[in-house]
Amino acid sequence: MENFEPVLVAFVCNWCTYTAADLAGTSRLSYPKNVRLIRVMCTGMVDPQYVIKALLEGADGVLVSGCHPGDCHYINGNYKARRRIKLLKEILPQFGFEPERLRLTWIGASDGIEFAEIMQELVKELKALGPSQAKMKMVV
Amino acid sequence: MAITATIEVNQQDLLTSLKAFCTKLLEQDAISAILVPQRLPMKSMVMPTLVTEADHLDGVDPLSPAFPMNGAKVLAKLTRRPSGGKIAAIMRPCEIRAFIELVKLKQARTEDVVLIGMDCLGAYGNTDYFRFAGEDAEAATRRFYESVLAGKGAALDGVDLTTACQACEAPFPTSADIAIGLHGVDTGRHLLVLGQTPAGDDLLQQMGLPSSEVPTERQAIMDQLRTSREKYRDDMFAATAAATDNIDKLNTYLANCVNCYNCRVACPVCYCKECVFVTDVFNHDPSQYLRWAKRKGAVKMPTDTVFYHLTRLTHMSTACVGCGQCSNACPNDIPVMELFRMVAHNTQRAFAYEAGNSVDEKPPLSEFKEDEFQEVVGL
Amino acid sequence: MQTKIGKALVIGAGISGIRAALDLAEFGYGVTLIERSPHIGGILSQLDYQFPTDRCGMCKMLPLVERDAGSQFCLRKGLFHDNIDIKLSTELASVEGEPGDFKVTLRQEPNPVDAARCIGCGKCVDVCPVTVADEFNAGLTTRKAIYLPVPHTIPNPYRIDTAACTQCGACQEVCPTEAIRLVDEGRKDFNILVVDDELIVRDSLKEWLEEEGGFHVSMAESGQEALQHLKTETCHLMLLDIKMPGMDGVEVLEKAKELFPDLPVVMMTAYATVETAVEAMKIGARDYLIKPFDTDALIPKVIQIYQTLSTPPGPELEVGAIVMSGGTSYYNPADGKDTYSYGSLPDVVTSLEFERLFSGTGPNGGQLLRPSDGRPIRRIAWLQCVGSRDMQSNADFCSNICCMYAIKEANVARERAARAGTELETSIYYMDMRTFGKSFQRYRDRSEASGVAFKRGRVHSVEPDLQANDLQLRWADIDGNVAVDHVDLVVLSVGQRPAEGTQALTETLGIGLNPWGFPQTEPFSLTRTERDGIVAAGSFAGLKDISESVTQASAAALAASTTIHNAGGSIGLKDQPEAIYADVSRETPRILVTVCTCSEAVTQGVDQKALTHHLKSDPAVDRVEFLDGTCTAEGWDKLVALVKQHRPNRLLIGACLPYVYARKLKALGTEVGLDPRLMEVVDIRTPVFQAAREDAPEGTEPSAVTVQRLLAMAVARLRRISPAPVATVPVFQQTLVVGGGIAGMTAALAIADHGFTVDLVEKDKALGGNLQWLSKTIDGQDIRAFLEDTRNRVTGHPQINLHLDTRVIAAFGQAGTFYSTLEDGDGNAVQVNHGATILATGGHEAATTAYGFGTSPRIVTQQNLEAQLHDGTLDPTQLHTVAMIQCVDSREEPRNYCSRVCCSTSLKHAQALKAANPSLRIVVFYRDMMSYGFMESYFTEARKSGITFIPYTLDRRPAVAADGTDGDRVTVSGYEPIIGQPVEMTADLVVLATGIVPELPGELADAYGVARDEDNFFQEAESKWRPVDALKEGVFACGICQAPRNIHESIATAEAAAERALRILGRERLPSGTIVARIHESLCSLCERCVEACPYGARSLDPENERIVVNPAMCQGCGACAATCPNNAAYIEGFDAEQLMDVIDAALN
Amino acid sequence: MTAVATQNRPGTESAPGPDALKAIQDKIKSCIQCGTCTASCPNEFAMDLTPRHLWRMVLMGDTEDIFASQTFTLCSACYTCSLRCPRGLPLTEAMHDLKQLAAKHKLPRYKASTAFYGHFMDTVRRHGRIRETEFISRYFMTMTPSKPLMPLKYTSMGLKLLRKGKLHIENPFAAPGKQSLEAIFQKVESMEERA
Repeated sequence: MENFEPVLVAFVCNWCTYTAADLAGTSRLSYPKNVRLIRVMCTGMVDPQYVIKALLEGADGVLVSGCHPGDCHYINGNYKARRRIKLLKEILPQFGFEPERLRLTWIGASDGIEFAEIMQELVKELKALGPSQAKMKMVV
Repeated sequence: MAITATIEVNQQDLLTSLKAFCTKLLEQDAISAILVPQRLPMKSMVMPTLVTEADHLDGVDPLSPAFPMNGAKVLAKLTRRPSGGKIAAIMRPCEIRAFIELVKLKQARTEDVVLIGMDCLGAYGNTDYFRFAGEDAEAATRRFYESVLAGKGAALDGVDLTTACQACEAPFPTSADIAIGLHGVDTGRHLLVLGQTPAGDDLLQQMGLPSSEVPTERQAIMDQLRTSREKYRDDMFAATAAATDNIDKLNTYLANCVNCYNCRVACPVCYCKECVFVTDVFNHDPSQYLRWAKRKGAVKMPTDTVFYHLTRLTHMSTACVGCGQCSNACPNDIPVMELFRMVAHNTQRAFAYEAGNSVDEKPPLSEFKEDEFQEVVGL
Repeated sequence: MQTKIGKALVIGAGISGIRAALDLAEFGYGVTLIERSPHIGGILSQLDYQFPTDRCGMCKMLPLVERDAGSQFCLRKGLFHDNIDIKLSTELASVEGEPGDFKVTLRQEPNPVDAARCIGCGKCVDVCPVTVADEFNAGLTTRKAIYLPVPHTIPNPYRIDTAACTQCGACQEVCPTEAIRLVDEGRKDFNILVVDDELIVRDSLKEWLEEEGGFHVSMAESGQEALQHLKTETCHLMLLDIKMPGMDGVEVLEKAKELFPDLPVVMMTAYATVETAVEAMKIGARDYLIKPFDTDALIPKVIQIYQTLSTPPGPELEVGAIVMSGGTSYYNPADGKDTYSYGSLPDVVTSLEFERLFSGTGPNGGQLLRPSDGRPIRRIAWLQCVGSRDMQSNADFCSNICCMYAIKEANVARERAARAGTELETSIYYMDMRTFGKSFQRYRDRSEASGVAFKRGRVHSVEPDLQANDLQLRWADIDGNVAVDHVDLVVLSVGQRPAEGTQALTETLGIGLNPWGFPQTEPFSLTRTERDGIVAAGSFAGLKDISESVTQASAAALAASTTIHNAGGSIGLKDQPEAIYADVSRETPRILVTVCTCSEAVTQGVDQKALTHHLKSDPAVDRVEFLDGTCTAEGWDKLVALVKQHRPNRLLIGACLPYVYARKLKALGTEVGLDPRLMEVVDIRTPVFQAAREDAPEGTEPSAVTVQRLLAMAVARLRRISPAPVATVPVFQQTLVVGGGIAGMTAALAIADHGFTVDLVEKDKALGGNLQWLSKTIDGQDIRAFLEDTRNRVTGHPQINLHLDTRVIAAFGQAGTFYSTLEDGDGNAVQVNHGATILATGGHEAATTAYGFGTSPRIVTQQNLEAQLHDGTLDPTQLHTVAMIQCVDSREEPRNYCSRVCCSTSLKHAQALKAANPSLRIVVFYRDMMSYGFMESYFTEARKSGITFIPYTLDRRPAVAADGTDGDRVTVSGYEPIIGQPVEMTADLVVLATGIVPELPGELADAYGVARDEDNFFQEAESKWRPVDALKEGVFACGICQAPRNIHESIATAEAAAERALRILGRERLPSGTIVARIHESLCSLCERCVEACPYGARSLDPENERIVVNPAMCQGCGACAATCPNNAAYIEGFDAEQLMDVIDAALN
Repeated sequence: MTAVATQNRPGTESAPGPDALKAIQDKIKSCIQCGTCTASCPNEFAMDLTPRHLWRMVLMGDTEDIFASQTFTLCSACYTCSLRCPRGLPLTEAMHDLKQLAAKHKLPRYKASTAFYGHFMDTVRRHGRIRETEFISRYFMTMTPSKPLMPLKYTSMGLKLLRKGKLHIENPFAAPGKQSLEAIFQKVESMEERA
């Protein structure tokens, strides 16, 4: 556990959070290596199956992050995403996935610092949770 | 004003009365056909039949404890597009609920159908039913409803209702156009008929059945039944939760699964032409399997089993009506209904949604609001 | 992809410049967009949040059709468009020629950092010794002389602030790519002549200029000597003292100018003779310096002059029209009497500084901390009208934007505080809260309900309370109670001023200014100037908020476009051959991976062999090559050669700044016949910055691992791509305009003037709408003559089919292809096919039953009064008292919006009545006087003419009672809060301002698939960024069916709507983007959930063929449909499930 | 400086009519009642009407209430309101105008104030500078018939000021600046008469 390095898969929207991540990167803010960014056009395109896939395949946590309410480039994709995350947060914990392993955040394009802070916080939390139950299991 | 009427019953011969009711339905100008379960000449099975002529109603048997399929899918096929006529469909409450879900999913239409539901007495599993019915399906039905209506329960000849039915807290056709009531009704003499929508009232008006009142004790009896079912259901949920509350246990629970996808074929609300799990998305490159095996040292084949069930739950749990056909269809006797219903119960509660309640309620994932579910956002 | 020969120049790349440039570019013209600062975005690069969403959303301005011609990422980050050439740090030097055929010369400020070489490593910043205030953070933080102007733009090379740079050379030494070339050889040959009678001045100037500036300096102690020097030696710049014995500076200047008319001269003056210096500038001096000199100011000024002079002008362009969109500047409170101690009290900030204070890229990373001591802020006060509505700062105008931005700032600050879990008190001190725009009033009400305190009173000064360590404000409320409030921070809501350089630019262009220094526009136009082909966009013409700036930028684009079109600019360019790509769909993937090695961060610890081996373990990877400097010309050539040699069917480039490759990939695709959709650039540098740092925290993942994974993920994505041919939809190149009022007529004319057919439908028998009952504008323009002229142009236009007494009875369709059925009064129906739809259905004065309306002929509406004044049935000289009541049934539920025109109409009427009868008593009952913008001066005039204005609140409204025969005696009573007493008067006339209600029938809106807002106005796609568009592309609205507006503003929206429609009409087919929704029909169950999920109305059910269809031009590729579809029958090309699953896999490997 | 108030000047003893306000109204017509004057006034606490209230009455021509108020007499001419007024109105001047009107009409309500200003200026005129002792003695002399105890009220303050050297006993006949100032006073008087 001491040296446990969790893996966080982050689905980030092209317009806001990806921009924030890029800003964090170019501003040389330090955010943990544990984050695997997957750029999508909009959080509204994140199909629940992607989240399940990531968790079953060994991600210790999944983050879906997009534009704040009212800011979505595609008008309301983030609201749709919020319902899907709500659904997943109902289903997954029933099977032992701690609710903290799935997160939804809004991170705006200029919030590079916030992006870095949230990543640090998430990784800290995941470290505290320990490895995900699915990590070493023979399930696909 | 809702119509309350009766169907005369002679000496608790419900089947004859129901046949007469069906005949009368067919006499109505507005009705072109009825969809009603009938005993089949072959075997002892009971299946939905589409009837246009009254002389083909001999096997009418909506009270049979046989429930080989959820009729909602059949009715959806009949109503998907205008058919040129109106169908009166006599179905179980869970079938009606599934049908309403399919309407919302544009797989069916309500315009050409009058939904007639009956207080559901429950059903046996397919194999149990065959054991119970033997060669005489009609007698089996009579034995079954007489016992149940007499308050002696459905456990007969060593078989009992399916778990789904025992856990069903909604055996009343609340979302039908016309409800046929058994509970709290003196079924030796008559059945209760209730118009529950304008369409239902219209039809009843035309049929001119003798009017009546809802027996005062009906509500209490229904409540009592619901309470005991809920208790059973909650115990079932507790047991299922204990059996699946981590991925190891879930793996064990689903260990028999061979990815046959029968559960989704039997499911009335799984409406996809083809499940995503049989499409190219899951037609992995051979190198993929090797990579998976490498990552964890071994990989169970066939793959994507837990993935399939979890993903399917995200697709259908908000629409699940608890009919139990999934378990009926599972070749390896995995208690999938217990699992799916448990999840469905929780997701539907989370969205304050009740599957099959009303066509006017949008499915949870087809709408959204600006200011909701703040609790899932942020750290 | 420029499709037409016409070209335009847009000056200023703020939002209005961007809007205008994009509109022109999308129509097919070539646009040069120049910007004096080193970044695009203007003021909005510093503002993160806009109401009403309290977020950004600027990206919604990007093209929706043919979106791949433009960039597809955060607009605050940058902008690319195939038809737009953006030139930063560039100004207009000169212009010649005629409308349609201008020859312009630009001047580009040199940057010693070579953008092509700079890799943004930032080493230069570490060594730069010069620290100056950072303008990006409004001076709240500091930066170095070498710096990134904006932290988040793309491309983002470092710049050197040449004015601040001491030329020490440290950056040049440390730069790993030799991108910096500081030494400016030219300076030592630049001869400066210093003319001053005082030796010490001459000597010290010589020393500074030579040592710090690197110039060559000569000296003269008198005018004669100076002139002599000029005759004998070459001199590039003369610094000339004004007060000298003998010949004074002005005389020397005159003589020198006779000899050398082009010689730049800078006057040196003591404070006492500043006026003389200003005079000297009129006779040719370039600038002046005030003694005693501040070297920090002097050297940069001279360097700037040197740079301007030494930079060869260029490039030269030929353009058909010029759009001025230079934005505005903001009032500097320190410039005036500064009673708020701005500049001396650090916790008194301007609104712009406050925006930076709570910005994520601001000084505190978004935390609300006091500038003085970093303590958390708990109480904030906004003071309105700082530098607005203030004669003392020469501002007899309202700046329009401050009320709303103050409320927004309060809201955002509250949200920030809530997130940090702290309490925040927010108070706005105001005189009138001018919530006159669409949705503003409800926004204000919501904010008030959520805890923003609105305090009606003007704070006279800010004083520090040393005891409490905070600031105190003394103010008097409307009832006369004086209070002292204590706050941690005071935000001054500063007003607008003309943009820096407005005078010089307008002089160059030959455009006049209004009394406040903003460009003067033509009557009834907010964009056209006295010179055809030179137009003003956005706030450059004064006092606009974002929504208006964007609208008027489109309107300006239209005016420019008309000029270009009239000069033949719409002639099509010779068709460029369409790129032909090989069909690789049946081939197994053969990916060429190139890895850029120019960054140490990437190469550090990377074993090229191991990386190659790992990547090639995926059978899809054919080759892995390592390239130095992929972004440089040499590097790119090598890459092209590799592609040609190995002929991969997919290309993966590992480099940095993926954004900048879009154009190169397109060109490469055309050259080698490989679809650019089969190429991908992945940023392998930004993610490893940290690993490359010497102070990288322990446990940081080694670069090699990161790079390998990033490439593998990209391979996974690329492997499965199989692009289908780009879909297009056909366009009926004509349009339908519904409504023949001024907006409809304007839009119809605008489009018809571009040669496209317009069907103009009007339900009445005559054109004109509300203009038919209006006579004159508040500024005296003759509305009737204007209407007559417009009508004549419409009826005489060969491209306009006029349908009077006609309605649209049915319609359906989408961008490019609409089908409408029109029916006239006789029941004859015709079908019109059109590519775009413009709704200009107007509105009318609201009916009322309030204030006794209908009980007395003496109680009238504004429209009644206008008519009576016009037809002479009302004789003002027979009146003694007139009462006007504003906001009748308005600005409260259910009609909780401001109708925008009523206050100025009352001012207009009051003025007219008073002019006819100076002894007339006029009392105006108002809530907040909405005399926004330059209208404020009419409010001032009305006050001066003796009209009484009495404010009322909703809980204490005036009352009107009519009695006597036929209600002939009308009594108006109210409450005057200042004197604290009821007032009562017998009024000869009571005028009710009832406001505007829209006329946009729900069936019409439904037919075209557009929504109406809660007040039944047209619901625009986005109030700020797409103000005249429906969410569904292809439908636009203008005039008062969109929102209440005056004539000028309605015309501007009509021009904007026309310009937006032209983008569609200008092409035969509309192409889709590359990331676009598609359908596996064999899997589709027709549940239509995707249709519901699509925010753009791009999906629909084709009932005949029983299938779902996607209009690819309307689809924006958001993927909401795909995520909704349970079995991936709906999917997004470029982001389909197979790809994403593989990417997830690769991410976890 | 618009005028010099002198109690010895001719005047009427009736309240000014609405027309008398015309000149003042013209000065402050464009007032928007923002209240900056009120908030910025250091003497506002002592006023019965706030400055904004007063200006509103001036604009409404409400002479009765204006000249029932002490507000303008309490203006100490600090000019803060004039400096702060967003309309740039000459409010201090307008206050002065009201004082003038009150003096000109010899309104009994303003006797103390008029006397105070009058004696102040007379002292200045006589000596070329203010002489506190003489000025205040004359003021008391004017006031004692109606308020006999008034000087007593100020005795302790007077003693304190004397002790601190703020008040001096001076030769009432020495008048070093008389000649030069007298010319100014005369000039102003003639100008005012013309006006």
